[in-house]
Amino acid sequence: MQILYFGWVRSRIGHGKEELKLPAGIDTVAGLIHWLKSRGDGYAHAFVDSDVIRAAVNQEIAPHNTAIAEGDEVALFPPMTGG
Amino acid sequence: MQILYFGWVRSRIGHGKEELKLPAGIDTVAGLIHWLKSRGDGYAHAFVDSDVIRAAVNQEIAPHNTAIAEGDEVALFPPMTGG
Amino acid sequence: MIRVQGEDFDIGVEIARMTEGNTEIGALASFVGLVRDYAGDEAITSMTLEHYPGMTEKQLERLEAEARKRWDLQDVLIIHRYGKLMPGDRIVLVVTASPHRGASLESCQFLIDWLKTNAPFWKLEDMDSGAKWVESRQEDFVAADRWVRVTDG
Amino acid sequence: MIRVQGEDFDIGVEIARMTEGNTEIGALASFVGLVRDYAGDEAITSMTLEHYPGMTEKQLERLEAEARKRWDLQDVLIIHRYGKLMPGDRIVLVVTASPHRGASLESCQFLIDWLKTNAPFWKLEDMDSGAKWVESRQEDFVAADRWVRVTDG
Repeated sequence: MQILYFGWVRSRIGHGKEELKLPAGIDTVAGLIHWLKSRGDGYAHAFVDSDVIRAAVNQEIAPHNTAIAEGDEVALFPPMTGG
Repeated sequence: MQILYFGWVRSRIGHGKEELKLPAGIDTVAGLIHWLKSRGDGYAHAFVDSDVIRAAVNQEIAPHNTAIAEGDEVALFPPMTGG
Repeated sequence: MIRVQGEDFDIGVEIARMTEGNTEIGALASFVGLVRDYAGDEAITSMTLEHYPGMTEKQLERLEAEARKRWDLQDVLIIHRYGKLMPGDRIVLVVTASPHRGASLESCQFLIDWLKTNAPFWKLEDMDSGAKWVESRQEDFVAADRWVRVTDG
Repeated sequence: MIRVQGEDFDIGVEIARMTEGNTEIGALASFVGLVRDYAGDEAITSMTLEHYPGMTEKQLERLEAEARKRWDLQDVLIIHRYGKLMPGDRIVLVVTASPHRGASLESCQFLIDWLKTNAPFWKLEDMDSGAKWVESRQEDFVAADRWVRVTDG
């Protein structure tokens, strides 16, 4: 599964993209975020307040209860500041 | 007194500007319009519905009861269509 | 700044002039009015804009001052053309600059709404069937009235 | 049309391109967002816009389609830049063309309000004290929410 990070989520984690094998039992955006938290200090810092984290699954805005599966492109980022 | 006409007021009267000596007893915009009506068919046509006529006295929008005097510049015109 | 002129204007140049050397501007709203090719069912061959020289400038200056009073604006530009124009020609340009997008867009709307009913211009449309003065529209007065404040005067 | 690009744009050229050969357009509203030189009390030396290639284009296309559905528009242009920009640089351009001024101004406001909270861009401001991510503002969500229709979905 390809995971992308943007904004301060990316800068806290230290990289903007990674290829991950989804662990058994992780099948939603919320589950993914919870699992990522345990992967190190950068991750823990990025997702310390998971409520503010926005997600996109296959480039579509997706709430945290959205189902995810191998092959999906998941992006995690702070609220957008376009315009 | 200088009188200016614009829009269809001007085209009905046939000219856009004239120098007039204000007759005795005419001391408001409404009085001027009423008097002008009697000056010929073009004037009568221009001021047939005097309610829609807008006026400016010395280049300031002025209601029909505005006082006028010799030396004033009075303009009479249809509603503006700027922009 | 206000300009009443027969010549066309270049929006890019005007906007660049406004923002060059002023890096405090965050938002720039603009409006361009153009001569449309049809009035109802009939094709327009040209449009002639008559105006009241002297009063036009006064009204536009007053309008700019009012916008600056109501909103936090760094710059205002109003250009209004007169004379004979062809379909597709630009008639009017309004540009407002502000630190904030809300102020720039709202004041731009205010200015164009007020120009419609308070700038001493009259439009004559030339068509195959003859020339016809454009009539003021009730909805333009309604749009302008939105901006009249109860506290005015 | 939407464009996501690193390069600057010329508003005059873009608007001329839109109106050339379309004499049905009566009203053109546009909005330009620029990099301001200050964030609060601190001077900004540059701003870097990060975005989500692929998703950005999708979101902007969806936004354009939504505006065309809601208003009578003859043309829509959204240009959004990314990369490193300096104070005074243009960030975003929105242009809407319509037969009517109300539709052009309102849709322009809609587009810029939605871009703020729905276009996957993130802004990093460089200052003497270090780089800082621009935080989303509550008022931007409120502005975008104005356009959410009860009938949506």
